[in-house]
Parts: sequence; C-alpha cells; structure tokens
Amino acid sequence: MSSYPVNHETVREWIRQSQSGDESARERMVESNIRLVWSVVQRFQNRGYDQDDLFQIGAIGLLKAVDKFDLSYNVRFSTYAVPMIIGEIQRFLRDDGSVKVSRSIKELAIKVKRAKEALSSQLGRLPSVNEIAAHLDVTPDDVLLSQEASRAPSSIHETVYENEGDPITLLDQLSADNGGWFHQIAIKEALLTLEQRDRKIIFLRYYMDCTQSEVAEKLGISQVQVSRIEKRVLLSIRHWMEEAQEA
Amino acid sequence: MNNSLTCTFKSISENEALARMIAASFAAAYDPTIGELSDIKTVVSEAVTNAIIHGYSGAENHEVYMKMSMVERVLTIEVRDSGKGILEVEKAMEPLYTSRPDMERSGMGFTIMDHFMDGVEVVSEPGKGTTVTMTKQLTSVQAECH
Amino acid sequence: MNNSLTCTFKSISENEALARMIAASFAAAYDPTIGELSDIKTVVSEAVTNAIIHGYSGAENHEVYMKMSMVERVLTIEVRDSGKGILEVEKAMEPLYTSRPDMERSGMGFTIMDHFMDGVEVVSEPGKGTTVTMTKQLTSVQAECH
Amino acid sequence: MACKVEAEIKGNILLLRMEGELDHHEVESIRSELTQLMDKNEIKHLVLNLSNLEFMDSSGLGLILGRYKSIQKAGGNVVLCSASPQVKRLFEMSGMFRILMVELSEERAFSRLGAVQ
Ligand SMILES: Nc1ncnc2c1ncn2[C@@H]1O[C@H](COP(=O)(O)OP(=O)(O)OP(=O)(O)O)[C@@H](O)[C@H]1O
Ligand SMILES: Nc1ncnc2c1ncn2[C@@H]1O[C@H](COP(=O)(O)OP(=O)(O)OP(=O)(O)O)[C@@H](O)[C@H]1O
Ligand SMILES: [Mg+2]
Ligand SMILES: [Mg+2]
Repeated sequence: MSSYPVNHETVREWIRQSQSGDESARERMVESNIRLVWSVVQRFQNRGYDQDDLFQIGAIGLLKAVDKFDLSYNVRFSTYAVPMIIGEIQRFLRDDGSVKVSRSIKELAIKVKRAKEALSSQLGRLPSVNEIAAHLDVTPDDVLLSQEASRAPSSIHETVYENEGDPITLLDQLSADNGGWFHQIAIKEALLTLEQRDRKIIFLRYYMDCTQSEVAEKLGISQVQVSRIEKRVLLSIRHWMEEAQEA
Repeated sequence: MNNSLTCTFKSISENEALARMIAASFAAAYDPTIGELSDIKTVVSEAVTNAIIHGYSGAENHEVYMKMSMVERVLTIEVRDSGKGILEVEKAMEPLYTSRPDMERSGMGFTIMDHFMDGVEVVSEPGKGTTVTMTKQLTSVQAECH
Repeated sequence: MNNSLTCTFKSISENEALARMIAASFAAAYDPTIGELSDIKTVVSEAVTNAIIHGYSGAENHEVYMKMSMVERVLTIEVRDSGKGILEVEKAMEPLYTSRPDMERSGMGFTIMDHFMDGVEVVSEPGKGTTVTMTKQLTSVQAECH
Repeated sequence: MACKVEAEIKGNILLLRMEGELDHHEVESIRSELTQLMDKNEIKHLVLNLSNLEFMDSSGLGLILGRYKSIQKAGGNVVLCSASPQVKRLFEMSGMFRILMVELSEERAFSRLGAVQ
C-alpha cells in the first residue's frame, strides 16, 4: 500500500493542481490517502459487504473531497475528507440498511436452524455456535442474534386473577391418576433395581412426601447429597423405564 | 481465558429475553455446543422470571442483578433480586411446588435449573430478597470427539 | 416501553465483542433497522476498545462499565473506565488524532462515534478516567412503511 | 425472537403452530387470546405443532398445562405432533408426556382425534 505522510503545503498544492484539471495530481491525492480510506472502511466491517467494494465507494468520497475542498479555509484536508468518505459509504449502505432487523434476522434464523440439523447429523453431536457460524459464513454474533432478537412488543394484556388460600400443586390440579412423574406401577418395579439407600431416599421423597432436608436428617447426610443422589436415581429410573418400554 | 460480567436491569418481563441473550453471548466466547447454550438460556430464563414474578410480584420498577463468571470452563451464574424472599427454600425447590397456580405456573423452575446445571444454590431471606447461584462445567469441543 | 441496563466487565479484548452483543441485544427489542444496529455495535466497539487500550493501556485486571437506556426510542449508551483519562479531549476527538500510532491506531474512533450517533459527549479527568456518552434516536416503526 | 402463534380451527379441533420463543413475557399475552379463541369456538381438542418453537421454559409448560386442564374438563385431548429436542426435554422432565398424546404429523393428529370424537 503506497501511503506516506505528505506535508500540508504539498497537499494544498496537489489539490490546487487537481482542481484545475491535473489528473496526475488527483491520482497522487488518492494514493497518499489510501490509508485514510481504509481506516474508514474498516469501521463498516461485518455489514455483509466486500471490503474492496466499500473501498471503491470510499475512494469516490475522497475524490469528491478533493474536488470540493475550499482552499481558502484553513482546515486540514483530512478533517474535511473523513466525513465525505463516511458519508459516501453511508449513502451507499442506506437502502439496504433500512431493512428492519426483525426481517433479516428471521431469514438468518431459518438458515441457522437448517445448519443446526445438517451439522448435527454430520458430526453426530450438536454443533457449536462457531461451527454453525463457519458453516454459514456469518459471524458467531449473528448466529446468536438470530436465535433471539427483535422482540416485538406484545399486544394484548391479560388480567391476573389473585387466588386466596393455600397454594395448590399441579399434582392436585391434574385430576385422574397422576401421582408424580412416574407411573406408580412402573416405578415400583424400577425401585427394585436400586441400591438400598437410594431406594430409601426415593421412598421417603415420593411416597412419604418428605422434603430433601427431612430425608437428609433421617439418613444422616446433607441435603445437597440427597439432592445429588435423587437426581442420579431419577435419571437411572428414567433410563430403566425407557428400556422397559422399548422391550 | 477467564472472564466475568455483572449486569443490572429493570424487572420487566421483556428483560427475560435480554438476560438470556446476555448469558448466551457471555458463554458463546467459550464455544459451547448449541445444547449447552440452550440449557444456559433456559436456566437464566427460569431464574430471572422467578425474580420478576415472585420476587417483585410483577412490579416493574425494581432491579434484577445477574453475574456471570467463567473460570476454567466452569460457568457460574448468579441471579439476585431484592424482593420478597422465600420462606421455605426447601419446599420451593420441590418439583411441582408453586405458590402461584393462579398464574398458571407449573412449579418446575427450580427443577429445571437443577437438571440443566451441575449445581444450584438458593439463598433467600424473607423481605430481603433471593440469590440463586448455578454452576455448570462446559464440555470442551475436543474432549467430545476422542 | 422504556428500559435500562448497566453492566460491568473485565478489560480484556474479548469483551469488545461481548459489549457489542449486549448492546445489540438491548437495542434489538426496539426493532431497529440493520443499519442502526450496525452503527450501535460499531460505536460500542470503538468506545470499549478505547477504554481497554487507552484508558487501561491494555492491562486486563480492570473494569469497564457500560450503561444503556432507551427512552421514547432515544438510545443512550454510556461507556466508562477508571483509567488514565484524556488530557485534551478536544484534540483527542479530532479526526485522525491518535496518541498510539505505534499500535497502528488510525485516530478514527471518536470521528466514527460522532458520525454514527446523534450526539457524543466525552468527560474525562486525567488519572481518574473517561466517560463517553452517546445518544441516537431510532427511527420509528411507522416511518418506514409510508 | 417473539413468539408467533398460528391458529387453525377444524370443527372442534384447534391447531396451534408456535414459532420463536415462548417465555413468561410472551405467555402473558398469548394466554388471554388463546382462552378467548377456545371459548368462542367451543374447542374440544388441541393439536400442538411446536417444530418451530426455538425456546421454551416453564412458562410455556404452564400455558400448555392450563389449556390441558380446560380441554380435559371438556373431555378432549391435547396432541403434540412435533417439538424440538429442547422442548421435548422439558416435557419429559415435567411428566407432560403422560398427559399429552403424541403423533408424528398434524394429519395423523387430526385423524386420531377424529376417531376419538
Ligand atoms: N426470586 C424469588 N423470590 C420469591 N419467591 C420465589 C423466587 N423464586 C422462586 N420462588 C418461590 O419458589 C416457588 C417455586 O419456584 P419454581 O420456579 O420452581 O416454580 P414457579 O415459578 O412457581 O413455576 P414455574 O417456574 O414452573 O413457572 C415459586 O412458586 C415461588 O413461591
Ligand atoms: N478511554 C480513553 N482513555 C484514555 N484515552 C483515550 C480514551 N479514549 C480515547 N482516548 C485518547 O483519544 C485518542 C483518540 O481516540 P480515537 O478512538 O479517536 O482514536 P484511536 O483510538 O487512537 O484510534 P482508532 O480508534 O482509530 O483505532 C486516543 O488515541 C487516546 O489518546
Ligand atoms: Mg419459576
Ligand atoms: Mg479508538
């Protein structure tokens, strides 16, 4: 990149020559300001445009600045040129830029969903955000944003009814035979497969309705331990039941 | 690389999505799987929703505090409100327990947090507020494809 | 709907992207145009990068504070550091002025903030830190479907 | 992303296709619309297509359970015909599969309910 510091007076001389029709002076002005244009173009990264294209547009802004710069004012050329370059690029971007985010995000969200599915089967596991971004050739930011952005304000508001009295659990509310997460019978069978302490914990928790702390006290262990064991056991019961169902 | 982030936002329901998004952005730098990311978003949603609807009973002029930190790929998320607090934490954490069946809550929030994270700790003082702290070890992408 | 969000994060360069994402998520709820969203991300990036590389000279153990608020579709973003401050704010804001040509900075940060936002205010005290406050009126939803 | 709900009524069956993110914020506004819709059209059965629902938390569970209760009172059924793994996991965790019927497509859900009617 040929870009070098040029002294103030030389710049003014080149502008004068350029404005009176000297093409080579005009070219020299462009050459010596390449860095300037690039540093503006950089700021428009990630807008889905080719950097070289933006550079061309920026260079047009620069030329306009050369042509319009008023030598009778005592400002530096760069001070005048930077806004012209930015303005030129912004004008170029404006049409596309005025699309609402919600719309473009929706389109990307669909692509992300497809990529997610394709990569999952290809990799045999869920892909990472970066893998999806690489696959679609977009930034990880965009992948994230497409997953959750543009939340339109909701239209209707509902009245909240206050109910006095004891809180009712869902279990109470769901009528019929629902006694927890499990079929009563299946769980009995599953329980038989457990170690004694584990079985006891489940028994106390789900048949005797004890809290985790109560169980902890009864068994002389901490509540956190109860919680851990319970989690592990529930998982193993679920697996057991799934297998039982498949069999 | 370890990192930390704290933020504070208004107790309006719109911020449930914002909190999810912030959490996802914070975690994204560690290249989590989409599954981990979705777990993280879900538990943040649960904790922040609880702060808003239970802690502050839906009043919008309060603040919810969230802190995230990552140390050696262990993610810690803390969600705090200065709301009404929980009288019996144990009971509140039971699956299907809800104090607001009238609002069609299902009482699954804490259970979901428990399942999706490696650890969940709830500290609450009636009249003072509630702090939920959750941790999760992220898998490393390499570790998976041995 | 008005909203506000404050956050604090470590002065590591990874958080430039995080800050951008947070700002984008905050603004996205107001359905900005793509151009507006890019502008917002860019200026947050500029201000946070300045705080990290100039304010804290790249030291990673400090904190950057960011506050966003939205009132009647006017977005205000404040980025603050407690770093070394700016001696001559006027001069610093001139296009192409940089104190770090050695780092290949181009001195364009403030100029970009100025152009992408409706207003930029810089308050700084040497030795104390710098606060950059920027505002932008988002286009209204109706304005585009004429 | 906001939650979009597409409703389709066939006889006394209401089909809901949900899209986006179903959290507490979204549920608040959807619920009242939904109850109105169901009352006005004397809905007996509900078919849920959640294949495009990207996110759901316990608020969504509450919404579905709430509708389930009123459907159940009317002697109807709630049929799930599609959901993402994330949503399925929540259903599993909360025991929802015990009260929901599961079918592979909207068509099959309809024909099954037709048979039940
Ligand atoms: N931040 C909080 N402040 C005060 N009370 C809380 C808070 N979080 C939870 N609770 C209490 O704990 C109970 C259980 O919370 P949990 O999230 O498990 O269920 P829920 O919020 O009632 O229902 P769901 O989360 O399924 O919609 C709540 O009903 C409430 O009484
Ligand atoms: N937060 C800050 N703390 C201390 N000094 C700052 C801060 N922000 C900016 N400055 C000073 O202001 C100057 C101009 O900032 P500006 O962002 O315009 O340019 P730059 O950062 O040097 O280069 P560029 O942003 O183009 O990479 C900086 O070089 C620095 O001296
Ligand atoms: Mg909850
Ligand atoms: Mg800068």
